[in-house]
Amino acid sequence: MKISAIITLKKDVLDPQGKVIHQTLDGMGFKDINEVRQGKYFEIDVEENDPKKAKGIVEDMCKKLLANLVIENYKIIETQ
Amino acid sequence: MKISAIITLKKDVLDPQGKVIHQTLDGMGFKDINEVRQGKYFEIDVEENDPKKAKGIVEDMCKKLLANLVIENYKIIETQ
Amino acid sequence: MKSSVITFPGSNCDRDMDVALKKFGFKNKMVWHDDNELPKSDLVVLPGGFSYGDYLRCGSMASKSKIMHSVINFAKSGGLVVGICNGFQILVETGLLPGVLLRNKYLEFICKNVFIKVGHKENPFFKNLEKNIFEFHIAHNEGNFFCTKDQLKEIEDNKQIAIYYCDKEGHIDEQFNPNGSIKNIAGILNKEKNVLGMMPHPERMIDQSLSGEDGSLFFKNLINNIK
Amino acid sequence: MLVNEKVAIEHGLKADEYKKICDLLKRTPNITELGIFSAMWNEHCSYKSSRLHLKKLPTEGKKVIQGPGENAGVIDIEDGDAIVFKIESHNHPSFIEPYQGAATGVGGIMRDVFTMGARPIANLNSIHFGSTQNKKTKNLLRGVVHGIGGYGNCMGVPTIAGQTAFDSSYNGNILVNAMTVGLVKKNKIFYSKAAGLDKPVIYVGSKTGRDGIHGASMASASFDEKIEEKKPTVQVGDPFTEKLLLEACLELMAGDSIIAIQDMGAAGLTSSSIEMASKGNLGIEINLNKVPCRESKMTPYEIMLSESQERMLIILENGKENLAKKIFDKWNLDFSIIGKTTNTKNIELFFDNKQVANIPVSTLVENSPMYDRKWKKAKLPKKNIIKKEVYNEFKIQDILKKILSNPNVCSKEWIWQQYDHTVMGDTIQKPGGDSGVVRIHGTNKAIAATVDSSASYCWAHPLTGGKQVVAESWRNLISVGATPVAVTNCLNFGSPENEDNMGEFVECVQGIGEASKYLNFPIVSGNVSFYNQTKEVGIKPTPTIGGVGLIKDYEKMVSMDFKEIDNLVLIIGKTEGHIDQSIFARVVLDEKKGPPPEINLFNEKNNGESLLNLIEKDFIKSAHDVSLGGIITAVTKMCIKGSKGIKLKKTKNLIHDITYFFAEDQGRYIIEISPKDLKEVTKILNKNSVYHEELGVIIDNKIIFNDKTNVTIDELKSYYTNWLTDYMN
Ligand SMILES: Nc1ncnc2c1ncn2[C@@H]1O[C@H](COP(=O)(O)OP(=O)(O)O)[C@@H](O)[C@H]1O
Ligand SMILES: [Mg+2]
Repeated sequence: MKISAIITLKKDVLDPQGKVIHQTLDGMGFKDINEVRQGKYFEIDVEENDPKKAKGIVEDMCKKLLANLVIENYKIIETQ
Repeated sequence: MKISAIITLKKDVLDPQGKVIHQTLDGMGFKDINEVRQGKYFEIDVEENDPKKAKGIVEDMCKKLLANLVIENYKIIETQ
Repeated sequence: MKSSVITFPGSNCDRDMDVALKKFGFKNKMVWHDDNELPKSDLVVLPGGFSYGDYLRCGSMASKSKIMHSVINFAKSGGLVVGICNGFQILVETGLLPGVLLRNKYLEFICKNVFIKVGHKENPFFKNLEKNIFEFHIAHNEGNFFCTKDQLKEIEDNKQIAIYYCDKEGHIDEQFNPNGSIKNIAGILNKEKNVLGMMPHPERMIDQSLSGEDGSLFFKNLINNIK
Repeated sequence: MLVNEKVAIEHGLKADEYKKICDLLKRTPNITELGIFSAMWNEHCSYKSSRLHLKKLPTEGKKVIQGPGENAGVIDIEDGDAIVFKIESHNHPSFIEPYQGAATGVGGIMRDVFTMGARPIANLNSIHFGSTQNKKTKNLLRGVVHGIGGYGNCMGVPTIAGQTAFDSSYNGNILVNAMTVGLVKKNKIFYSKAAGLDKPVIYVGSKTGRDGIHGASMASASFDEKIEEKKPTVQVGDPFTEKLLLEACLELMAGDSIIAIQDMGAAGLTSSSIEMASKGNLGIEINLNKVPCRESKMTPYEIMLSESQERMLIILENGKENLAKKIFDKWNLDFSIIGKTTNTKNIELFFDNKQVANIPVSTLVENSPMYDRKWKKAKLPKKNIIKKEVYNEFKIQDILKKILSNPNVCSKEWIWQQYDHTVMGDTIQKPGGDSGVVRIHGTNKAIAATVDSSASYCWAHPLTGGKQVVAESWRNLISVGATPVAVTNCLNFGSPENEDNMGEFVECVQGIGEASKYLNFPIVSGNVSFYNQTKEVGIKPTPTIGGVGLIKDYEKMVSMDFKEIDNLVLIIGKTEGHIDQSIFARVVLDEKKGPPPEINLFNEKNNGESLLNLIEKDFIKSAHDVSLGGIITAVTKMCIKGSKGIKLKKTKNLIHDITYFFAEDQGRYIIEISPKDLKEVTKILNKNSVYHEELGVIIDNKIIFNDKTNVTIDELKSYYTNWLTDYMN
């Protein structure tokens, strides 16, 4: 089944990409933005149909590779 | 309020990053993966508290900047 | 003196590093990322490039390769390790060095000469250098060094900041910071001072025709320090 | 799917072309076969409108090892070394998706070069965008530059030079031309000619996906409102895989397993297999089930027409399969034996145990259409007469500032700083000079390379413009002390079905041919890109010339930065005062009419060779050719680069000072010499009948001509260097 992982930067970590996108959007006329933060998104199709187990596998992947826990948080959801 | 946009590559578009991540995970012992696709994730905090309107604004941003509709799709969700 | 340069899939400064090390007297061996064992070495170098295409996070996938177990053991037992550019990113990803390297502030790849100032000389890489300010070359997309306040205090207290971006006269100021890195940091050391990571490429400044020779000073001094 | 004329037309074929296919096959093609014909017969692959004219180009010379017809041209640079180089367009995809379009353009041209066994040692690019006022320009420029850098930087190949131009004629059709220069040993060059029967045909690299199906036909269509629908044909580049492919191919090439090798570029597996078979006068049989596919249920049609990147086709010696597989496994690349060579002279495709195509190779190649399109000859426009009074409105330094900050003249540092130009440790002249220069690793030799185009001149008079571009390339090489060796060309034009556009093409090609013949500067490779037009409007004719030269001892390389105060500055070549089509006329006077400056090939050759002679004798401290913006612009750039100034002498010509300083007469160079050498230098120039004048003397940080023209270099520099950065931020 397909599981998604969303990886975001921790709150106090600088996000240069988000900042530039914020500025660009502002320049394009989107004036009412407080903040833009960029993260990563993964859709992982695993050979496991038990949602709990599948999520467990993906969580493991996040810890071991997909996220750098020094600066990033992860969230696991079922792919919609 | 905070709205999230998930941007994914269209189905038949090559995802070089996903491919290499898949191989690396495999090498690390995650053997039962069918596919890994990488996307982008944005959390946008807009000055708008009506969820429908806020989503509309972010959708507009996706169309105009965040997504490249030639090769990408987007999905708007409320930030969890 | 024996050195080893690791080639990862996508490394592209490995040959340049080999040329530089040999020019200054090292007996260098190229080591493949999929090997298990490091050859006997006095110095291990992780070269620049785009290991695994810089996909996911720069250096993240290279940090999981087979040879890195040996490199980590080598470093933990006091062996000298240098990571240049992508090599720096790999070292950070393995945890041998603190902090992270984020995208450059303006999201653009930068290739140019910069001035750097040596932060501390009490380490095997910079001790005995006569000059404090060098002209080095940078070429990277993600050299924006970042760490938490606590980490910063720790590395400052521990004299782990190896080099800073500065101007010709050695002024360390935000306007001479090419990529947005915290405190203008261009390179850092581990606590024990035997592992160095830096963004600039000394191997691209090793003869007069290459618009600068300050890289030569770095290598000459390094081999003398090891002897 | 049933094939009929309507389906054929949807594939971009003409009704009579479809009829010809049926006649040649003596039956109706099936859909896969039709797809193959449409790919092979479109303009991009068949050169049907251009072939006739390209034949007239001079392609031979003492140094030429391989002229047009292979993946890239090859020239001899002595000591057993050879240089492989080519330029190619990726215009249409870059307009639709600038990052990926440009990136895959760079990836494609590098594959062309390493297919021949050469390791790429330098990249160049020529990029043209719409007016800087156009809404789209900024994003397109940013995307293209990021794409070129993204791919080239990751490959670890330095981008050493390029050219960037803006003109409203590219508003709807940008140009992205990428060039690669590679180094190979003369006895290790690989070609695409198949040979031998029953030899295994090997597929290596990335998997085949549904990317870019019909990319080649898109490149042969003009844009209209339906452009959105063509979007899915954009391919995504994977420079990481290409880097692995490069290393794997070079590793295999070190041995003797390869009979022929060909990258899968436009029209993918179709054109690569057919070209190899055609060159070897053989047949090829392919089992499509063996082709590594990325997506499930791909049809034979899709597999044959996919333009997935980073793939190669190899014909191996029998028995070398395992050795080859081991190398590609090591580099984690796909490897599959997909077929074999046959004596049928047909291309035969099998899928699920059924034959799905069977076409005589000759019908696809030799029998492909060739057109002698109608074309109109261009008249030489009448000269403008500009009244002296007009000039009195202007101050030289004001014009100079305006020109220095013109998008077409200003510094392109914002661009080339994003390209890794120093990786490989041999770049001895980086972007910003007249040519980029890289050393041949471990030797005293160096290769200089430049790309140039002059669309305004070509538009005003294609024949003269064609000659001019070649001459400019020649001058840019000589200015760094390189002996020009050969060129590659990328011919970007509107629709060949439009008589005016076709005329521009024919006459530009003629001009290019005349100049390269006279200058002994043969054309060894190239590419044609037609249909650069939106609705009825084509771009200005834009032939791009990529020139390569050899420096035998790199210590003798020359750069354009002024070196020393009190040194003398001379100009070589005569200034008659040609203002029409100059940047001064177009930007300051807003005058677009008139002929381009004339090209005198005798003077070009004589002036250039004489300068090389002076360089050889170590007289030249710095040199720069005079191009856009005339003498004073050239001199200013030399001042800025060297952080020096110049005191200009009073001109002894009868023409107005403004004309003198801003005219764009051709065949001129500015040189710096030491005062003690003046006599000797003058003697040599006189002996060779080279016209020259003393322009001035190098001073500290100012340009001084008279009371009214007295300005610091720092001020001029700010106009020159800031414009593009400010514009992009
Ligand atoms: N797209 C580009 N990529 C790399 N270098 C570029 C690019 N555009 C311009 N340059 C560099 O900027 C310099 C100025 O270019 P140009 O104005 O065409 O030179 P010239 O003085 O010969 O007329 C050249 O050295 C060229 O290599
Ligand atoms: Mg020039």
